Amino acid sequence: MVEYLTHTLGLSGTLAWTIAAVVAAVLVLNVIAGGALVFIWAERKVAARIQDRLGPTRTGGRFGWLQSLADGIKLLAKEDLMPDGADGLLFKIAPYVSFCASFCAFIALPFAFDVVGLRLNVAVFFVVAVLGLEVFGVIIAGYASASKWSLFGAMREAAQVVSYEVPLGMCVVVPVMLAGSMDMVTIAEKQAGWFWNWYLFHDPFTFVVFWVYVTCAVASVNRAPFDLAEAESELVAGFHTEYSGLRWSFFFMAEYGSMFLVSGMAAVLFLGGWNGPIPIATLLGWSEGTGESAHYLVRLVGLANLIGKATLGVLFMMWIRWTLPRLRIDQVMTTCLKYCTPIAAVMFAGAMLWQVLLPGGLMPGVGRPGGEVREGWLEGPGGRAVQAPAPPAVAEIRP
Amino acid sequence: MTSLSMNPVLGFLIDAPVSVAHYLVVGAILFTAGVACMATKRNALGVLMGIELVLNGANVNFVAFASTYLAGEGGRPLGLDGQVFAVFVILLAAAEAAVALAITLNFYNNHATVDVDRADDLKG
Amino acid sequence: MTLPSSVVGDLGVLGVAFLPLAAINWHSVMFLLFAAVACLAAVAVVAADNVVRMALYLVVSLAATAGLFFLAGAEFVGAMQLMIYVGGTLVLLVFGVMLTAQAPFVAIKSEGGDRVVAGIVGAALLAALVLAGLSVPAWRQPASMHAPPPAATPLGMALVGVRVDAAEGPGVIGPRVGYLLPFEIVSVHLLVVLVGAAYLARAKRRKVPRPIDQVASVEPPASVAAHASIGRGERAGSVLTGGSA
Amino acid sequence: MDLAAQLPLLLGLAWLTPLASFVAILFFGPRMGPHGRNAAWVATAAIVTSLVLSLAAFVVWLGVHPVQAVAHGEHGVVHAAADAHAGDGGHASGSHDADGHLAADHGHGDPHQPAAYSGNWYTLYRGGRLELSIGYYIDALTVLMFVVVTFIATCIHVYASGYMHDELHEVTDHEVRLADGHHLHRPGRFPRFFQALSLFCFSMMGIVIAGNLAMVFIFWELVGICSWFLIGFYYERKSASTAANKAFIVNRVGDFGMLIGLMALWGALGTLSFADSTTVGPDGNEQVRPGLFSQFRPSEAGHVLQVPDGMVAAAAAAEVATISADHASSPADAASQIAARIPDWRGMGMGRWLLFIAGVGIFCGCVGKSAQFPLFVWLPDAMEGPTPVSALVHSATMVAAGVYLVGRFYPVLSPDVLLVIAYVGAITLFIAATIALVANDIKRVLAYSTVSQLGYMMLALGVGGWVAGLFHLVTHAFFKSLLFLCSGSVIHACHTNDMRKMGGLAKVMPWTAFTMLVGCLAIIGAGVPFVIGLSGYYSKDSILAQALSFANANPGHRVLSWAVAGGAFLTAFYMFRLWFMTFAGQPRDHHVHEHAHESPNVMVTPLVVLAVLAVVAGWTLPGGLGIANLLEQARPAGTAAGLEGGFVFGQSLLFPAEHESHEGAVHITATLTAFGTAMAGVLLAALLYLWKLISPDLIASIFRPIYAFLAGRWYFDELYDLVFVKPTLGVANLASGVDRGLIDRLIDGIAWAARGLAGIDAWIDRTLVDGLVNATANATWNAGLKLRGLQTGRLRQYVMFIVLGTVALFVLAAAAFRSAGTG
Repeated sequence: MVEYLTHTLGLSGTLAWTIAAVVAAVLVLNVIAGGALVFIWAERKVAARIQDRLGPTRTGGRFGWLQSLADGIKLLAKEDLMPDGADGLLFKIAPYVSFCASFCAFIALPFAFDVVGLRLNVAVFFVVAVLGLEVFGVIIAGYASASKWSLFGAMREAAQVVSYEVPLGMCVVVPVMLAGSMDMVTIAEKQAGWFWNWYLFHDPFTFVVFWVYVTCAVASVNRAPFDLAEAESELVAGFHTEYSGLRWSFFFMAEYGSMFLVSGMAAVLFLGGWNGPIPIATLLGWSEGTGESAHYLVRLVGLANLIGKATLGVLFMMWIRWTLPRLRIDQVMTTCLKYCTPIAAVMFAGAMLWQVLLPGGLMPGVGRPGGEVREGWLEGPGGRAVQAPAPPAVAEIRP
Repeated sequence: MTSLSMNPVLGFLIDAPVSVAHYLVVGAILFTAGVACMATKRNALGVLMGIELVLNGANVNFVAFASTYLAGEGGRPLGLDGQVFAVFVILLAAAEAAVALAITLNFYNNHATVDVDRADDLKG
Repeated sequence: MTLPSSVVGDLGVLGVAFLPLAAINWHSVMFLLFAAVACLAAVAVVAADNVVRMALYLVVSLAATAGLFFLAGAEFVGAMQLMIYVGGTLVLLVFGVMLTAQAPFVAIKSEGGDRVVAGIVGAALLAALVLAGLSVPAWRQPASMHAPPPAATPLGMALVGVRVDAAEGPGVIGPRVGYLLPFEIVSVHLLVVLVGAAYLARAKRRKVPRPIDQVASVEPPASVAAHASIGRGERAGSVLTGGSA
Repeated sequence: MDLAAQLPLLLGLAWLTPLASFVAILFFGPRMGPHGRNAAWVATAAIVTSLVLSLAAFVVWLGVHPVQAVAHGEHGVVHAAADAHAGDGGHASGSHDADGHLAADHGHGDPHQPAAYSGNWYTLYRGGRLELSIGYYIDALTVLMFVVVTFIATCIHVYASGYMHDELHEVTDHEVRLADGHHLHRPGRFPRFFQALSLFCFSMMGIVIAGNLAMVFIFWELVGICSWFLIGFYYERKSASTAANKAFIVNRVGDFGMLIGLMALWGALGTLSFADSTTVGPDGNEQVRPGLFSQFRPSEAGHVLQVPDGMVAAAAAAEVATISADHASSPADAASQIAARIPDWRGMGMGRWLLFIAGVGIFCGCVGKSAQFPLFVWLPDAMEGPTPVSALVHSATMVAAGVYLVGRFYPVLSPDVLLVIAYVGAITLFIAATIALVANDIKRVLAYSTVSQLGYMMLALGVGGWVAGLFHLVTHAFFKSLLFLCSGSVIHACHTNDMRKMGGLAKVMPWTAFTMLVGCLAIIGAGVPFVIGLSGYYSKDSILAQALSFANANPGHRVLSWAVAGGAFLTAFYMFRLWFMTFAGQPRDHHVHEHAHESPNVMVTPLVVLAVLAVVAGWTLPGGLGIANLLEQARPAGTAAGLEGGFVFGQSLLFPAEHESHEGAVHITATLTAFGTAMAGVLLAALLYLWKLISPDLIASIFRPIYAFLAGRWYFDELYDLVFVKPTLGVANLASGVDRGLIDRLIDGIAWAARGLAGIDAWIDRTLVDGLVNATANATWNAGLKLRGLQTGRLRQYVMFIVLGTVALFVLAAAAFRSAGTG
């Protein structure tokens, strides 16, 4: 992007850097903030459809397009309340902690081949780690609210998230192992071509692992049926009982941001990333050297692909939320420790065996472009590991 | 352009590449803060946090020594060894935290307090 | 190179106004930022009396340290720090805070004398450490800015006993063997810790009532329902399953 | 079916049956009926079983190896034929030397090879050259001895089940007076007697069937311990226990010599097995390990006795060591070199002494066991045991063992050893006979008679009469057991052993008197010259003939033939003195006479049976079936042609072939001499004791010193007492005195000094050491009390201490570096 700005548009280097950074930041912020608005509306409509009703219809036209915006304005206007016994600093800082965690995780999520905030070679690890920080905001909020409902909700959240990080990590490791890299860009590149190259269809084990991942992801972002932290039937509203106004909305933005993030991760790890089910660009003969417009077209198509897949994932979560009843806390723990963890472990071992016995998958080479690319190192001529050549140039938004 | 270059200290800080020593100073501060935490907090959890800080300070040093990026011309970084050390320290810190928490909980169960000054049953 | 004044103004928020942007070493700036956050948060941990705030400051400090690790090229260690230290360790800490968070114990004031003594001794220690750190000329050399090689895969291979970063790094010293054995030892250690911690922390069946129970029986049970008192006398199980049952 | 292959099985079973009886009685004896009455049946059934099995083996043997009449002068032919036959029958055992008859073609030496079966049942130990095994060596002699032993043992068992009935209830032993003046009362030991008897039979058969000298030695010692049990059966009597100990100890003296012989053989030859044995070597091929017989008389050399290679090599140890050292690199070369030199060394006479020592050593054992001079003193004392035991010991088992072993070991004995044996036999024969002349105890007369007869046998073997000696062993077994059982019957009737209180018993005990007369006639060798005679007639004649033949060949040793002739005279005299004093004339002691009665049938029946055998045992049936011919089958290889030489004494000896004594002048002279001397002896006895023409007392008073000397049994016991016992006791007393007076005092003094030192040490310990320790402890305690103040239990304080220490270390290290840098 920087090269494009400097060379094509003739901007100076510093300006190009700055513009690139701003573009990236705005992109991410918009995905979260704007996405949250869209998703909240979508959720209302989805819920309504599932419950056989109409949902919002008045604000902004027939479909109630602007309902979320109106809600946002309402929240902005609301009085910002803080309970008397609350710990002021923590109470105020908690929503930002949550939101920051969610936001930070987007740094490493690639939207297309070179549309990525920061191409980290441990991107998967980074995303999972940062996503785990989100719970901190929830706990602080629960503690600082000086409300026992909040505290209960926070404790549940803590227990649940810490527990579900284990099977989630195991599920995430499977594509990492198949790709031989924790770089999400590499992982997505490996799944280029037809949709049967997606890791979802790599082997039966990965197919099962995908669904375990979905379960754990839903749990780790506190969506129903795992939303014990805010179980309104028992805990009023859980950890955000005492919040109102904009602070409350930050929690919601964080939640929707996390939903999108885990869906995007599912897309990258299992569903081919920005590679569509059909390799249109390849079929059309477009490749890196075809021309700049084609190049950007390919990027745009990839971007649309990924966002579409992530959106589908979010919609899937909504579908689940309005379909399944909430679990009890012991059922949540049982699901994690007695089902998800062992299944993930066995599937991990199975995928490993499959990779060893059938390295090329069931249909080796069919519709798979290029050779194997491994991050970091390659087998040298002497059978010795050597440093791989530098990865292809990416838009460097390094601060 | 009364630039910062007029200010030697700030100018150095912003212009010049950092060195291993920078990290060492940060590590020293973290270490000292951890020690002070251990020395002043009466809450057992505070002591535990002090320990975490101390370990973290050590880790900063490990990573700094390991870094090929930070090593000056002709420097001899530890490379992977330093990073592996840091990883092990983190892992063992997690283990230590688990045990320490268990001990604290036990202490709390038996004494209904987490004040380490009251954990003096073995005093002479 | 001249910059549009608007751009310079945009960057004024960083407090580095009037600096030619090209001359700015962004790496140094980020380092200063993270280092300052880490150190200030660490000092805040010492200064704070409230356990939960201490925990928050600690998280901030550790997260900033993770940032330092990223800057030093140790991405894997940084991610590890975030995941285990900040995530795991501190969640455990918060557990402890919650379980022991009876009002009298949330904030145990440190004694002033202790603080003074600790300050003096800490200053001496800090001086010694800083002097030691600065006393080696090689450590004061500015960074060579060699792009750090990706560390995750070599690190993973090293942990299973294969060193793929063999001898060719410039001036890289150290043994050229992997860490399979330490890795296994640490794994077993973690398992042992898991079992031991579970044993230590498990609720014991005792005939003699615990002091906490005696305390609880002395105080009116209604305090549990008191809105402002935080989780007093509640045990983990009841917190998790919800007190409204 | 190969009947001969069944021989080891038959004889093995016969051998083991008494062992089973022994074990059964040992564990269940007291529970066998009231007072263990049925133990007699168990033991008797066992020995009868053995007898039946032995007879079966005998029949099998006769079937496989028919006894052929031996015409004088045709030995070689007959033996060759028998040998071929033996080869047919012997191959089953795998150990028979099939090349034996081929050796006849070499022309020199005796081609005869006895039919024998040998093998190992069980190997106890095998390591290197050493091998200890339970094996068997079965030839005609073995089979014959089995029949004799089991037959006589059966008779004695039957007899003893009547004789020992006293033991079925509480026994009052009148010969034992307790301190309170009463006689000893003890429970009966009926089962115990039969238990020992069974073990005795088992042991004796073990000697007979043994396939190697080690096994012989084992059972040799078992026989010894059995004799100890049985002679000391009335162990409460001091005389009985002393006699048992005496028998055992005197036997040990002989056994010591035997051990030396065994060591010499084993050390030099590495085997104790009689016959060759075949083993499967490590390479899978069969290896023939030459036994003693084929080492001493190799078939390649025509079974001529020679010093075996092992002994030559052992005697030439110095040369062997030199050769081995010269060829240290290749042991095979050294071995071949040594083998090449052995004939030279043998020619130089090396190893002859070893051969002599081995032979004499083995014979020493026989001297002890068979009561030869100078170790015969135990046998008369062994009369302390119950009479059936005496019968068994004196006839078929213990004393026979020595003679049997000399016979079995015969091929190994060199001419020098044979000469020693002959002279020992002659001396024994003469001394025992003279003592028997004046003995008044009926059993002692018989005992000395036994010793004398054993001397006969030894002499016969010593002068080359292998068949003669063993023939006499067999016949003697019959008539001596008969005589003992008869004497037992008399004692049973009279309750006394003293012949001077008897007389005229023929009227009250006719069966006993008659059978005993048969026995006496048999022992003196009565018969119609050249026509027929009792068993002793044949055996004794052949001994005398061989002795005469030997004396003719070696005029220097004519005294041996005189000893035989004189012995025959003395034998006839004392035997008929015994018979006349016991059964003839008038009763001397009416109390005894009135009490006397004929023994019960269970005792008389064996007497009759034995009497019949005493008569017929020496006969040779038409067709050649006879003991002498049977024994001829077992004649060791190479001994039929006689022996010539003399390795040690320098004087060359000639042992004429035995068959030469059966013909011509020698035979006639021997027969007439024997008849004459016997008749003279009987006549003299009749003069003195039947017709009383001459008063024995008068003769005794005339030859008072001689009489006293004889009655004092040549004062052998006193001599031994003086030479061995007294000095031993003296040395023991001296040692005891030194022990008590010197060593004990010294030790007491040391102990006293040690106590004193210990007292001082205790004071030092309590005052100084303990004081020091306590002071240390107190100091530690006080220091601890002082230091406990530091242990505040405040964690934070500890942290401060640690930090302070760290800073101090930093400062110190900095200072050290600084000074190092500047200095």
